[in-house]
Amino acid sequence: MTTILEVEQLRTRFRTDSGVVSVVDGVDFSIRAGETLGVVGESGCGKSVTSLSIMRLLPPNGSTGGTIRFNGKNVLDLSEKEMQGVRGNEIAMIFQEPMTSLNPLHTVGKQIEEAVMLHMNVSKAQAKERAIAMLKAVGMPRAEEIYGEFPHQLSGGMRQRVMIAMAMSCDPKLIIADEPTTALDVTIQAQILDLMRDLKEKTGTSIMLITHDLGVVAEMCDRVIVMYAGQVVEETDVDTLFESPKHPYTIGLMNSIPELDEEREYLETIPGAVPLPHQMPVGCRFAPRCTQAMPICHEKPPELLQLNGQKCRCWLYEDKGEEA
Amino acid sequence: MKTVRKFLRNGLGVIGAVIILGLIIVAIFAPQIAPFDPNAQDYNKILIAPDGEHYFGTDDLGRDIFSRVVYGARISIEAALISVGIAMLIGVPIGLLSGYYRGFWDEWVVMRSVDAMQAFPFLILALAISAVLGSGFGNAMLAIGIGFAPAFVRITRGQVLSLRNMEYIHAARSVGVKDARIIFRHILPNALNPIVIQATLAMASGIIAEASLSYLGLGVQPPTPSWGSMLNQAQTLMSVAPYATFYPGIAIFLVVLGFNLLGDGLQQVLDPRARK
Amino acid sequence: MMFVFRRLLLTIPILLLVSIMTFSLIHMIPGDPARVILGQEATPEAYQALRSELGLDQPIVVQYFSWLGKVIQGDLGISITDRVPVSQLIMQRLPATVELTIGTFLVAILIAFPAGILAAVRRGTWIDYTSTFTALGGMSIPSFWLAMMMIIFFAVNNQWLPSSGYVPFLENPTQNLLAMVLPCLATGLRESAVLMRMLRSSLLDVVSMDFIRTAKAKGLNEARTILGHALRNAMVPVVTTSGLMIAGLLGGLVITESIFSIPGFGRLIVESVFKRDYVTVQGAILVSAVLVVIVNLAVDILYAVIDPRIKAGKGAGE
Amino acid sequence: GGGGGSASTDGGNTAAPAPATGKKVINIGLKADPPSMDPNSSTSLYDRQVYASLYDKLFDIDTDGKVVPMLAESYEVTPDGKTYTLKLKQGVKFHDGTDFDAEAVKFNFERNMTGEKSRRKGELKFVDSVSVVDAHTVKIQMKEPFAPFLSVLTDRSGIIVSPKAVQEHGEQYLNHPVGTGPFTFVEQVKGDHVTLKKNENYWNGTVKVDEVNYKVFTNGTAKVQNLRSGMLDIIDDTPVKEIPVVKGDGNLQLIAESGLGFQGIYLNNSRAPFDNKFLRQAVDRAIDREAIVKVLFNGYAAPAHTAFTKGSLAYNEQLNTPIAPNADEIKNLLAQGGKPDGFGFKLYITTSPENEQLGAVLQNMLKQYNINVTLEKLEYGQLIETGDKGEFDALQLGWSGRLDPDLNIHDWVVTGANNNNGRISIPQLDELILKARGELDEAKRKALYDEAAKLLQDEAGYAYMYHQYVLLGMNKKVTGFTFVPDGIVRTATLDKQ
Amino acid sequence: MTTPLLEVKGLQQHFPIKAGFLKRTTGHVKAVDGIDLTVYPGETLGIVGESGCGKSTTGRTILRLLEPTAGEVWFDGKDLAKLPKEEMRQMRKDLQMIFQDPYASLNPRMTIKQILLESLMVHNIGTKEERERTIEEIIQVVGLRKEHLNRHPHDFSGGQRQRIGIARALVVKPKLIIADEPVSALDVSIQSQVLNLLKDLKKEFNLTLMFISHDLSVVKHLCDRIAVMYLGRVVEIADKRMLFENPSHPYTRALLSAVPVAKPRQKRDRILLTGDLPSPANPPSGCTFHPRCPYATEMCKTQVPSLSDIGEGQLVSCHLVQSGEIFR
Ligand SMILES: Nc1ncnc2c1ncn2[C@@H]1O[C@H](COP(=O)(O)OP(=O)(O)OP(=O)(O)O)[C@@H](O)[C@H]1O
Ligand SMILES: Nc1ncnc2c1ncn2[C@@H]1O[C@H](COP(=O)(O)OP(=O)(O)OP(=O)(O)O)[C@@H](O)[C@H]1O
Ligand SMILES: [Mg+2]
Ligand SMILES: [Mg+2]
Repeated sequence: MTTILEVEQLRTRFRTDSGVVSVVDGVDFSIRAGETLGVVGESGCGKSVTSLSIMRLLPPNGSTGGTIRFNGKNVLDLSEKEMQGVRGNEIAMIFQEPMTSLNPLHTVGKQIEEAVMLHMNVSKAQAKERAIAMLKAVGMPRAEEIYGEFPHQLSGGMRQRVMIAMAMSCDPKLIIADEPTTALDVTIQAQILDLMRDLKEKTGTSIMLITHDLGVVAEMCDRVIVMYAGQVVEETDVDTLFESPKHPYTIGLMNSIPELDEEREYLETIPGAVPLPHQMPVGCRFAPRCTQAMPICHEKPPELLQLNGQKCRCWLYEDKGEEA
Repeated sequence: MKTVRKFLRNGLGVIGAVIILGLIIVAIFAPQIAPFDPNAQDYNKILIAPDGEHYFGTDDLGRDIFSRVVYGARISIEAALISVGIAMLIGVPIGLLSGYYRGFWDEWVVMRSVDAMQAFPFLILALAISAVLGSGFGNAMLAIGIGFAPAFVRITRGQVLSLRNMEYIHAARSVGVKDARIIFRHILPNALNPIVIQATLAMASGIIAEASLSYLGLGVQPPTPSWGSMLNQAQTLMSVAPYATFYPGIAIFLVVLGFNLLGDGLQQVLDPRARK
Repeated sequence: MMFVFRRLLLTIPILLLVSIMTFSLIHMIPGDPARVILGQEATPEAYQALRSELGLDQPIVVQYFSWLGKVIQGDLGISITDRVPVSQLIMQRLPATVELTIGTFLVAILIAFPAGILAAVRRGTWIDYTSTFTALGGMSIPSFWLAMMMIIFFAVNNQWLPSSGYVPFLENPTQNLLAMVLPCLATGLRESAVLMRMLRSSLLDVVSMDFIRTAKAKGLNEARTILGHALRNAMVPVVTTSGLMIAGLLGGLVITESIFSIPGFGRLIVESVFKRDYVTVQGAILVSAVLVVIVNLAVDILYAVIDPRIKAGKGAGE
Repeated sequence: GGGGGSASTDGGNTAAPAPATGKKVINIGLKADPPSMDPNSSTSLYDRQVYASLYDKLFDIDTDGKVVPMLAESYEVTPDGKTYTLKLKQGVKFHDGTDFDAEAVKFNFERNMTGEKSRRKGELKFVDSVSVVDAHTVKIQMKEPFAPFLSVLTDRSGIIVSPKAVQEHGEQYLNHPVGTGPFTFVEQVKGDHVTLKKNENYWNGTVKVDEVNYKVFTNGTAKVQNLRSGMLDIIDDTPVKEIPVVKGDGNLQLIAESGLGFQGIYLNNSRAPFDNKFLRQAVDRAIDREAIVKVLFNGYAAPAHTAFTKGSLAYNEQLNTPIAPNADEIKNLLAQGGKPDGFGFKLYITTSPENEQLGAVLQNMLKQYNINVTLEKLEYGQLIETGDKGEFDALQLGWSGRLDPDLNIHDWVVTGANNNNGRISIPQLDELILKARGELDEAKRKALYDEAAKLLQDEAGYAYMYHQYVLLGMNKKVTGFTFVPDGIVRTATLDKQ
Repeated sequence: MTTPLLEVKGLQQHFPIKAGFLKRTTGHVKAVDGIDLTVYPGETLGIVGESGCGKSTTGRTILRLLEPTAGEVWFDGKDLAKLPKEEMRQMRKDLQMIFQDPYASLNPRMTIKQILLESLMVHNIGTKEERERTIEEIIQVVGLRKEHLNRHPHDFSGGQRQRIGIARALVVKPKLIIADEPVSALDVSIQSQVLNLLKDLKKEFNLTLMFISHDLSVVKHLCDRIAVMYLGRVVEIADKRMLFENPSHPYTRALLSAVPVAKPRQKRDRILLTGDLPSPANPPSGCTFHPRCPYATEMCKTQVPSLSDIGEGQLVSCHLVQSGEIFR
């Protein structure tokens, strides 16, 4: 399988009132053609910032370093104009809030059409046709009517379908879905995940699926990266992740979630809270919350180690692995 | 403290604060700063253009314009504080009660009255009120204050409406806190930021309104040096002594700018909507 | 159009309140209209005669209702001092004010839109700071002082533009326009500052919204994102402000009108207040309130045009 | 001077309408709106400016301030001063084509004397009856002799309007005025302008201009600007501060003449502190009239100490010349008045900037003698009412002035008279003035007024301060102008080059 | 069985929909449309359901933070729904609430001390010293320290704030606590801390809890009995074990099957519901679930099912289950 996206040493900083903060700090990962990569981690660990860095859609106070190689070229070297040709065309995005991600003043159809016209060099009529076809493809009933409707006339689930239709409309090679179902109810989430899986199978697009729900990861993903405080702490395929997670954070995370099909008197907890971006610990960023922390953990940041197909950023595995 | 630091980083707001601070200092130390008695008339020195002795020249009664401008700072500060104070005294409680209890009074009495008052052109309303009350500084302030009150009713009420559905208000109610305490301990302090911002901006308008009323002849009583009444008098001198118009106007401009900058700065720091 | 109709119904209590407030305010002003009309030459008999002629000896409530009764039939009454129908007085004065309002508004928009958009798009740059500072400066200039300064510079010292001398447009278009330049600039500059700030902050609000990110993620360039997606969304508060501004200008150009000797509507009200011509004041303020109401109505209709959610009753502006 | 010459060459806004139509138009700037075109109900000075074009009067004032016949051809008075017989001009027609005749005069008198809305009743209260002798002769019967009578007929009470128009328009006559004057009414836009056009059949010579426009300019500077730019040809009143501008402009001329009126302060004789004659005197003596005239008017006003101005029958230069304040005298007066350490009072003034300045100057002058003046501004209407009710210490209000001395003094000082806001009540003074009113012999009359003035000065019942000037600004292109002391511009003879 | 602590009968909460500029009521959002619930002393009753089904409204209406449209709320022998305002206010000592959003439920202008003291003060509990002691104790009970008392809410993380919210509810020693999604705004690692705390407190103070959540696994972890809500009504109530082992209402089953499980490769029969939650302003006729129900019959479209016992205290509101046609 070919690698379509390769992110190396991605570093994203923001200028803020309390100085420059490094929110994504040396993130490496790659996505292969046709695969679904899950990105999990708690709120604020830099998942969305990573995805926006790839799209170069950071707010003006943000800046990005490292390389993001998409189809061989470094996205960070492209001119803004070239980048506009990539967005929506080769890489498309789906966002968390279907309520607010659509322009309330334009019809649904127009918003899909706009992307099509922009990238596909077609007439307006053809664009409309394509938009309707896409609406049908995402399972919208009454696609022709919905085409002329405004977002507020649709329910949350339908809006998210519209977002997906829009993302798929130019046959992108990669879709970045940033928590596409978090705002939806479970029964609707099930519908949307189902749809995404179907579409992916049909078109072979790669998906970068950002989520904090391990259940969603288990259902959807081929491989997973676990992020903590702006860094990748573990990377592995999905089965390994659930069978033998390595990083204490990953382990803690898994054990702290109550499960439907097993009964536990007490949940495991990870003490403390995620450090703030401008107050990162010197050593391992997880060390202050880690029950297995050793002196070195507080002194020196660990590297991302390669442990036969699995990667882990932890001093515990220092002897067992090699540097990634 | 964080707010203060944040504010200090807001350049324009700080400039505004400095201007107003300067104005306050000038107002307090007017007797020390002003080289002449602001009301002393020297008929041998009528309409002298600005020079080393009379920095801003003299007016048609031979009074030193610089000294008058300096003393005028006092009136301006008072105008700003008193008119807005009155407006808040009227508007904030009404807004609080009306927004908290809603219902018929809120909808059909308070809000319709506010609508009606805001259907009047502001200056006309202030003019009519001050015509009723008679001219004079206090009455002008009352007139402007009444004129501004609806804006405070609106903004306070708007705040209350959004706050009364906040979870911590429900929390207070569920704990069994009485209405009065909820209104004054829980809602008011949290509604204060936009009110303070509005107050700052209203002070800017208050100064302009005082000047406008004075310009129309209904301001302070002579010979009190208010910038507005100085302009009123100087307008007869427009072609012979433009400087007499210039300096009081610049003074008004600066102070209003100060309040506007400060208000804007506060908004950036205090208003969660603008904070993003 | 049920919507418009209901909206109109709602204005009835407001208009009633406005009329009551006007009536009581003017009647509370010390100084008897009869006295004012008669001036220094009054004899006591003439004074009494005039009072009863004006109906001033009747109970105040009676006076109000007899006035109101006429107003409902479309008769604003006869001016106490001028002895002409108030409606005629108003019609004579409105054109100048309407023209001034339009001119002011044009000046305001022409400055505010480019400046506001630029400041929002280039947020945090020197362009933004400069325009914000300039706008705050513009808002801080007392417009009557600006008017005086403009007269001194353009008319007294240089005689480039007339400082006054309004003639109706139809009578002499060139002269009319020339005479309008300074007044429109003097008020327009300030209004443009208000509008620009509104537009800027509203655009900034919109630009930080998710759907703008969506638009960019589609590959739209900045210009198309701003003009195609952000601007229209940012219009709601701008339209509100514009509406309030136009409404305010229609009755509130008193000082500009008197400095530039323009026979406008605002001046009519002020003159009538001073003359205690309460019939005219009431009529004029009622008309100005009606104008406010009409402008608000227009604004509401505009909202519905801008924002499809409004028609569905899911108010976006609330 | 002369630098402003560019103004008149600036074709862009110089009387633009004139070349376009080839009409000769004279534009006259007025300080305030003329409220009524009906002399019967008029109370405004600005009305009178327009009436000069629209109407003729039975009598007029000549340049020397003498009463001369106008619509009257000649008149006779019986020696007891109680019957006037007026012969009227023949062949005069109203603008509506009806004839001016004795019936019209009788109609007008009766309308003025008895009309429900008449504001002329006061002036004509001594007229008993008016009868038509023949088509061009009327006889006026007086109740008692009234010396100012003819002088009254030089003003609004002497204006003869078309009876037909009055009957036709009734209440609305004021918006459809019809007179015999050199111009006929076209339109009035309240608050902005009155337009009149040439009366082609004017009885008193050919009218040379086609149109007269009276335009309202409340802002003095703007008015002068428009005079300079040629938009206006004449302005009724040049703000003192703008005089240098007018004088400095080679195209303009300033006509500065003493008017008929006076300005001063009502001291409330009926209540403390000014029920005390010495305190009144102290204030009166402490006012430095010369300084006021110099500072506030740059010399374009005359110091006043009586109600009479130059040109008036009762003018007495010596009496009218104020005495310069003398500190010792004032101190003395204060001591006599029981306030050796000074006192304070409240002075009501109007809201105009000029009046405020006057107030500030007075305040400053009196302060030197420990007399503390608190100023309070009242809007004009309120000021009049406050004066009427007598609820004040002191109040600044003057009079625009009339030619006959009686009209300048009677109402102000006679016990209980209309404008006697100061509540002056000096029996001896009342007697003198009433006597003067019935006295037809000018010399005797003058002597009575001299005595009255002296008495009034001694009592300091009203503190006269200055006589205002008529300050007409005029473009030099305007010709045919003659100044008449009432300050009203007669347009009949005007022309424009 | 013991006597219930709280008994809710036929509770309704209809919000008027005001439309048009005259603000006329054009309809009602039937947020809660006839609910019966019982809570026994010492138990934890869970309420689950999808967003907008009326969970929070139920909680708030029971506490009279919203005036109920109809129904009875029996607590301690009194019908809360009919209690005069002042009596209700005093009653609040026994009924407390924990809110969803830890960021919005604490007054940002008050210190933690002030927040906690206020509860005691309004009910005149204890002397000044006693109150201080009480809050010092309670703050430690929820895992914070005394020093924290003088800080403002913004100095705390979400999890800590939720602890404060819990402390506020506990400090007056209430008989019943209604917790409205107390953990759904928290990160998973924090969520588990709070859940564990609640579990501890339950034991320590023998709390009676009504726990509202949309997260089935959380409810399952904490609760003894569970009520499933759909569109303003309770469709199923059962003992936890019963509910998960034998879910009976078609909606309950769909809901359970839709929850993604952290077990890759595990293939499950998922019941995919079609369509979205209908609007409570215009609920479907009959059984409100019928348009989305794969088993719906004609009867379901017309007849409103009632909640009835299908054995072992499992109450289900479904015609088909009751008649034994499905899942029996
Ligand atoms: N424009 C910005 N300026 C400053 N800091 C920012 C900005 N945008 C994001 N951050 C910070 O970057 C960090 C990572 O944010 P990000 O949105 O990527 O988190 P996330 O993992 O997507 O979390 P969530 O699950 O809540 O979406 C956060 O601490 C956030 O506060
Ligand atoms: N004050 C109110 N006025 C009108 N409608 C309301 C009000 N509060 C809630 N609703 C409506 O009532 C219904 C139920 O709302 P409620 O908040 O109880 O749902 P919920 O089950 O708690 O949902 P969530 O999981 O999103 O918190 C929703 O449709 C909501 O829009
Ligand atoms: Mg995110
Ligand atoms: Mg809820």
